[in-house]
Amino acid sequence: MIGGDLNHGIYALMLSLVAGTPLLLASLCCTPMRKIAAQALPLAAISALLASFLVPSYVLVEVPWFFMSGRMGLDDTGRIFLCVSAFIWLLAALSGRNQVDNDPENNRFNGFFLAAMAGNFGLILAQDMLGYYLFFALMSFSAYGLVVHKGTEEAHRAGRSYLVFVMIGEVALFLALVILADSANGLLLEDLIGVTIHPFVLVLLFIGFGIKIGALPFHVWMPTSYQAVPAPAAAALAGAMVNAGLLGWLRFIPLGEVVSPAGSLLFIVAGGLAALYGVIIGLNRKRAGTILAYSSISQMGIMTVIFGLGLTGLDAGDHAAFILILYAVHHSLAKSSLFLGYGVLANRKGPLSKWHIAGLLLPSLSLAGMPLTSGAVSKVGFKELTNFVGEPWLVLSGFFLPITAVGTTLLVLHFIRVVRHCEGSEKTGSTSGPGAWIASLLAVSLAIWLWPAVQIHVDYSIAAAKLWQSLWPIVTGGLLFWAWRRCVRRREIEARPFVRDINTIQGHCSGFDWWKKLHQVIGGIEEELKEHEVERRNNLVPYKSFSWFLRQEMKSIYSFNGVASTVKVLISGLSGSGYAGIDFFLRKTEKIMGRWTVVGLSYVLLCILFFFFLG
Amino acid sequence: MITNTLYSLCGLVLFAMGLFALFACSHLLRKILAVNIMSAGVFLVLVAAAYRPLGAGEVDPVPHAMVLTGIVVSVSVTALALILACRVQETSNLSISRNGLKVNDEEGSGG
Amino acid sequence: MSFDSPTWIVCPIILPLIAGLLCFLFRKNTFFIALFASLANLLSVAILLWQFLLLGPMRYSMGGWQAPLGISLRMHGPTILMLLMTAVSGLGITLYARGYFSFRIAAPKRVGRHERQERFFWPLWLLLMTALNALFLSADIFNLYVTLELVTVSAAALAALSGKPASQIAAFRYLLVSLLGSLSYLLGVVFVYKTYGVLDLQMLRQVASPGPGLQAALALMTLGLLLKTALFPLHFWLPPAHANALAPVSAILSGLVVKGSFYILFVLWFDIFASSISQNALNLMGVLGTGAIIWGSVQAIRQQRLKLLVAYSTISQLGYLFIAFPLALRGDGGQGAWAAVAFMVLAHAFAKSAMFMAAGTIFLHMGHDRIKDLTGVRKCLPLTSFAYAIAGVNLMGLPPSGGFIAKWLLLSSSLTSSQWWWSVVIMTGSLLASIYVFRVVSRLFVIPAGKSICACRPHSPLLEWPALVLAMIALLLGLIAPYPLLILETDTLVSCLLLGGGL
Amino acid sequence: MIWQGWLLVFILLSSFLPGIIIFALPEEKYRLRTSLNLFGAGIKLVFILIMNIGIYYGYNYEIRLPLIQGVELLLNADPLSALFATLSSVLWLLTTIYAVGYLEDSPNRSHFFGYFSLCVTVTIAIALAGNLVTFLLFYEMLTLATYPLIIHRGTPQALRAGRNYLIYTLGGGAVFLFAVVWLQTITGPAYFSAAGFSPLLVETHRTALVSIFILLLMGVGVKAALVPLHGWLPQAMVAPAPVSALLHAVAVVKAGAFGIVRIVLDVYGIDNMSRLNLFPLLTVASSVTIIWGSIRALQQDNLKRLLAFSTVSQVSYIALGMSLADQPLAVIGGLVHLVHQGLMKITLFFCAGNLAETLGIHRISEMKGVARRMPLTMAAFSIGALGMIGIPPTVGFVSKWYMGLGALAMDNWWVLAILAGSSLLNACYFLPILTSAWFAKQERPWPEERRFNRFETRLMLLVPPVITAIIVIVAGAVANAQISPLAWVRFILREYGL
Repeated sequence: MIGGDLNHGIYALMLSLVAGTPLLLASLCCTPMRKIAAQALPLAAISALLASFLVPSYVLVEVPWFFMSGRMGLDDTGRIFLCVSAFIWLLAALSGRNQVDNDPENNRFNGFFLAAMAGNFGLILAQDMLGYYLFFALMSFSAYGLVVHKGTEEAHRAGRSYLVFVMIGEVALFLALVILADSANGLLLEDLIGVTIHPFVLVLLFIGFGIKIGALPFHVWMPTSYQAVPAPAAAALAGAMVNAGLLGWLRFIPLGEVVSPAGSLLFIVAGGLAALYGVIIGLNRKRAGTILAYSSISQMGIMTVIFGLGLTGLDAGDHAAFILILYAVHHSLAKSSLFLGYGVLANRKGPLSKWHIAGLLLPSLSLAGMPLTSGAVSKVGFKELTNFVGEPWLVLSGFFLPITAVGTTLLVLHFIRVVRHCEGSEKTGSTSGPGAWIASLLAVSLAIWLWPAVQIHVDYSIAAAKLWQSLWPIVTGGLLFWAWRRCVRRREIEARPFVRDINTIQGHCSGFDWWKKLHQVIGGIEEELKEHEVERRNNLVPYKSFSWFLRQEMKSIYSFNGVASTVKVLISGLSGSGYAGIDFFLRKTEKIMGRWTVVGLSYVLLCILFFFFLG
Repeated sequence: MITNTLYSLCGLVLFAMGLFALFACSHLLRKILAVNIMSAGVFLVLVAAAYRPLGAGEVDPVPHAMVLTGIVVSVSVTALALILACRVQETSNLSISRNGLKVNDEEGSGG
Repeated sequence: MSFDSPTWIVCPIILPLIAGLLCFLFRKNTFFIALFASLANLLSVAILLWQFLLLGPMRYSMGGWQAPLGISLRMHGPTILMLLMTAVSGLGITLYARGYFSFRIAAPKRVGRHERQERFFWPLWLLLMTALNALFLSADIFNLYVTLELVTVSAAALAALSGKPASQIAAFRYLLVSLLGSLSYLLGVVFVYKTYGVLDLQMLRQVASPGPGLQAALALMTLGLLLKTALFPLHFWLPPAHANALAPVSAILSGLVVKGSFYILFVLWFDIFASSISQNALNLMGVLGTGAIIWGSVQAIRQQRLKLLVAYSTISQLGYLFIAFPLALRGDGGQGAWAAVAFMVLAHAFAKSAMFMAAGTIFLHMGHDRIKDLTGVRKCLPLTSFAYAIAGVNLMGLPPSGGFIAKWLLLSSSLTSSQWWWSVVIMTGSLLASIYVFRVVSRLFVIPAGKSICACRPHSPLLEWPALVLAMIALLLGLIAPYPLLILETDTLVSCLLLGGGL
Repeated sequence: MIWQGWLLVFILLSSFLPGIIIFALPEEKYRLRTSLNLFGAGIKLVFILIMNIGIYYGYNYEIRLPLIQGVELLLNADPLSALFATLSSVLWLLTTIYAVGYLEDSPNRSHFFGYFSLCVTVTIAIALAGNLVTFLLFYEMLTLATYPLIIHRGTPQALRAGRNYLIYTLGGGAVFLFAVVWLQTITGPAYFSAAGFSPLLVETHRTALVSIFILLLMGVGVKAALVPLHGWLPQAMVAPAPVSALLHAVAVVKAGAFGIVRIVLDVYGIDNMSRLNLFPLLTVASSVTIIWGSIRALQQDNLKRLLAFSTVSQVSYIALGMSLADQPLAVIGGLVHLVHQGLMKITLFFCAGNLAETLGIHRISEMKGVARRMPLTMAAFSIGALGMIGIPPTVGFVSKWYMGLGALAMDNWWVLAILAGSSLLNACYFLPILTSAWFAKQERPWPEERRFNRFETRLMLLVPPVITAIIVIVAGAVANAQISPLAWVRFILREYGL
């Protein structure tokens, strides 16, 4: 027994250390011992990685006193997410330690980096709603520090739009949580099982977590932020933190427990649109971070679709949950690898070598669904899911998936081309060592082979027919890309900071006239949003015209102030210029009342009055 | 009985006249006199009140005592009023007989 | 003379009278005579209070002569309260006057004049005290007339004491108005005597019955007393008289003298002729009171001189006393109004005396009383400023002052008797009061950066402490509210259960 | 027992007597004054802790002084009083430390600290008031005690602010008095221990009781800064920072909110409130205030003014919680916000004072990059601001959470919308400050910089906000523990049988 207790204690300690280590290190950043924290940056993620392998599922840490009672534990879903996240954070930390070493602000960077890490780990472990919310908030707000880290005008703008959306997400989540807690009669995640979820809550959750994963109307922050953050942080942002949104959906809308046709429609439509939209806009962007962000939007769109499919039925839900996790792992590894690679290559001197190109191509094609990569496995899983769900969503596997695959291929090729051209243009400090990148490449290529649970899908995906199914969109995409590049006049891609894409679009996209109009419309909306942001920033007092309007309103509404000012005049002894008339009247009346004749009259009058009144 | 009522009425008329003079005249001395006439009127009414119908016993002594007291009070008050009037005339630059009393509230200073 | 001998009742009259006469005789040490008299007065009132609580109301015929020819004194609850008020305020005023005159005499200019003023002040003040005490103790309406005249004479002389033209004119006017009032009252007395043939208050209460004679008598007496109480619109004489007098005199006039005539009025309306008063007349009183509250406050607000402001505030505060009229004699609200009047009178007496004392001290130090130049007085006169502010709290009727209790009772009776409009008047009055109080207080308490605005001349503590103590008494009157009520209640007249229990 | 009642008197005297002595102290007795102040604050805290323990174990503290029929001074400590009293005394201790540092070389300190002590005495007395009359008494005295503090600087703006303060509060006080008397004529003396008046009266005096409630609400609403009676509050921010802190977090505004709590829970009682259908009225009033205050705060560039409008908005959460009092959860939210808002707002004002005192910063536009110069101050400020927005694990979230649950339980969906909107608006005006302070680059030199040796500012200015900021986080993080504001509020609700 004692041994058992001891073991349990150790596991509990390990569990606590998962989020605790980064938090402790983050607080060290505020003390003179900040150098230690900077050195120990990777250590923070290692404890999480260890825990994800060692701590068994039954270990639960209950802290009833903490923040309306908290519970931490590591279930199967959490374990996968924790493992992947910890790995990505580890790589990001390793590359980040080198990259921001000579940055004067590196201490601040480390602090926010660690806090975001703690948030990310904590939310994976959280087994109660508020714990999830707490760590989610910690992660989201800390990531702001990463977004604005570079301190450029552009970074601040990105940070601002990031913050706006984070706030909207927080509020939506808050509302959703309140309603869920009310209907579930408990705060633990397991209380949610069997609870009917109001469609309104679904919408709120869609907004709250959708913002994190860049679901369609709420993706605006993503491209700017991905472009603005330093590459290591971007890897963490795109690889680990986006998953918090997916995990949130999985936690709060437990697939396999909930069926919601309306919800599935919402998720599938929004996801499908995002998948296409991300590709279309991404092709028109000229900076690597932005392009990757749109790729993320697109990929996350696909995952949203998977989630939506999971909402169509109970069995489908179970199925979809697994596919979703698989897809998420695949995307995280690939995307973080791309960012890490971009971080290595952005500041290189000289042209790219073959190896570099190959290193970029591996995760890129994996994203596109190249056979024998995790991408292919995931896409096959997606197809199985649509087959399982059946009509009306069967159409997705027939048209939607190949189209997105083609699009993704185009997009990643576009990305590689951009990276080739942006020699030494990004000022991200010194170039980081390639070690982390290489590790991530290994993970991309090996992960699915080492993951026992997905072997069925893997086997399935390497059947010959499937291989071709996965391959043709990539070939098509490659051919299209080649054709596009031939059509477009060769020109140096401008890579100066903050290019207003819409202004240069005509020169670049002459080959694709048919979507120029569409793009202009969409780009116009985005510009609009940006303009709005700029305006908001220029006036530190926000919404100036609105404020003017309010002030006018105040003047008319505030009749109480009118009373107050009258009293003020009274207080100043009525001597103000505008009230001389009243003052004069009062003085005169008082004088007249003092005349003997008037006194006599009032005396007699009152005498008579009293005489009669007394009767 | 009639005489008694006559006295009383007479006293009231005196009182009313004094009242009118007090309010209408601005001269200080006149005002003092008006007050005196008023008190005389009151005393007259009071004396009339002492009247007892024939055969109802002696005259009521209480009003007389009151009148005597009243006269004493009246005399002393008149003396004070006169002194004050003189003082007012001495110290103020106002021409009492013409303009009457003028107290300027706004400029009046305390101390 | 044992402690429960009825003879003690003459002490509040005799002692100040003798002291006053002695003050005429001796030129030196008059202050100590006055102080002694004030203390002895307080002591004898205390003994009377003790007797009263032990034995209840009493009557005393002077020299054994019975009414109607003799002079009889009576003592009941309201009397005791008024005597206490006079004695306590009187002691404070005596002490303050000492500080005031010695400060003035210490000034290099016009020493002789100031000395002369002091010499006349003491006997007149003691005579006034005598007259007031006698007034409160009188048991028949003619004696009330005599004491009223005594009050008038001494008060008018006091008002003229400052010697300035303005004050003499004001005093003369005051005297004339008072005479008119007294004569009017006397005529009413005559009517009463003609109608009923009695003068004694107790007997009158028994025989009084409604009729034209009583109507005329009461109308005349009321008008006379209203003139002396300076109820709007007959208040014209009060502000100049009170504002132009010397500070201790202002305190006496505003704090005590107006209460004398009001006391008579109140006794007549609610004790003697209560059964023959119609609601219309009471409402008329209320209307006049409303006028006084509003008009007095507005005039106070527009004054530029401190003492005039305080004087006008007296007019406004006196209005509250008349608001109580329509509320009394109506359902169970009546007793509340009774007590309200008692608290109002007491609190106003203390607070207003304190306020005039404070104003006088400020005038002495600043050399003027222009309100707009009073900024920062707290710096050199902290106690005085506090006294003024605390007295102001009373006038505003903020808790726990006596004014608050009075206003509470008035509000409560107006709401229980469904006459809510009076409560609107009361609230308006308090708000206006807060305006004129804070007009001054906010200046007194702001200490501007830079140089001090008034040179702090050394002065005796007597100049500051009496005002503060009186203001504190007014403030804490609310906390000792059960005791005045106990005194009122012991009387047969107010037999209601005003006490909240516990005592 | 009688000595238990005297404990309440001692609690009041522990700040009253030092206050009176301080008035008499000459200006230069710095040490004596400071130690008197701190001594008083410490003693008071000890007394209140003793009282809290006693209350927890069911002792009854009560002392009464009957004045006239129906008017009785009654001090009575129930758990609700203890909540407010503890908050006030803890924050008073911190504010005193802060004020000593803040006013180190300014004139008229005796004056200031004297009123400061009186103000706290009166606030605690409001907390301990056992009936409506006693509440009214101290409520009015609070006006008088705070007025000199507001005009302390003596500048024309301060005078104007003081004047407006008086106009509003005395007007409100008059209305309140009127309402109290009226209520008393109908229901008899209103004690805070009884759960409202007899339901029979609801039938007979419906209109009168509704009118009285509106009048009472107007009376306390002035101090609680309910729109449209809030006009004085933003102007009153011209007072020195410790005063603003006290005004916003402990004394005046809180007294008004506390009054609303008392009226709803004790004077009327929840049942009568719903019988009279008064809750919607309160809900609307507080919701309008929450949104309006936030919108006005958006427009401000002056930091303290912004904070003042934020107070307008935040204090109405308490009223909002009360307006949903059919649901215990919402009451928890409202009551706990009484404490939480105080903690957060006092932190913010301390920090604003630090900025003004150290760097001369009064405007938000001057705050760019200030966190580099004053990291601790801005860290505390950030915690306070995040708390206001309602980010977990700060205390602000706890209140909002319970309020939201309560609103839901009453099916008041639109209240949820108000909560969400207010959070967003709070974020709109607080987050730009935080980002510009932490991440923007300093553009101009600070308006009036003063250097201090070791720390970013005076130590006595630095410690209080840091402590309160830590409490803001810790009290939120351990909300569910045995000893926390939330736990005490649950205890209060048990006492009310909810």
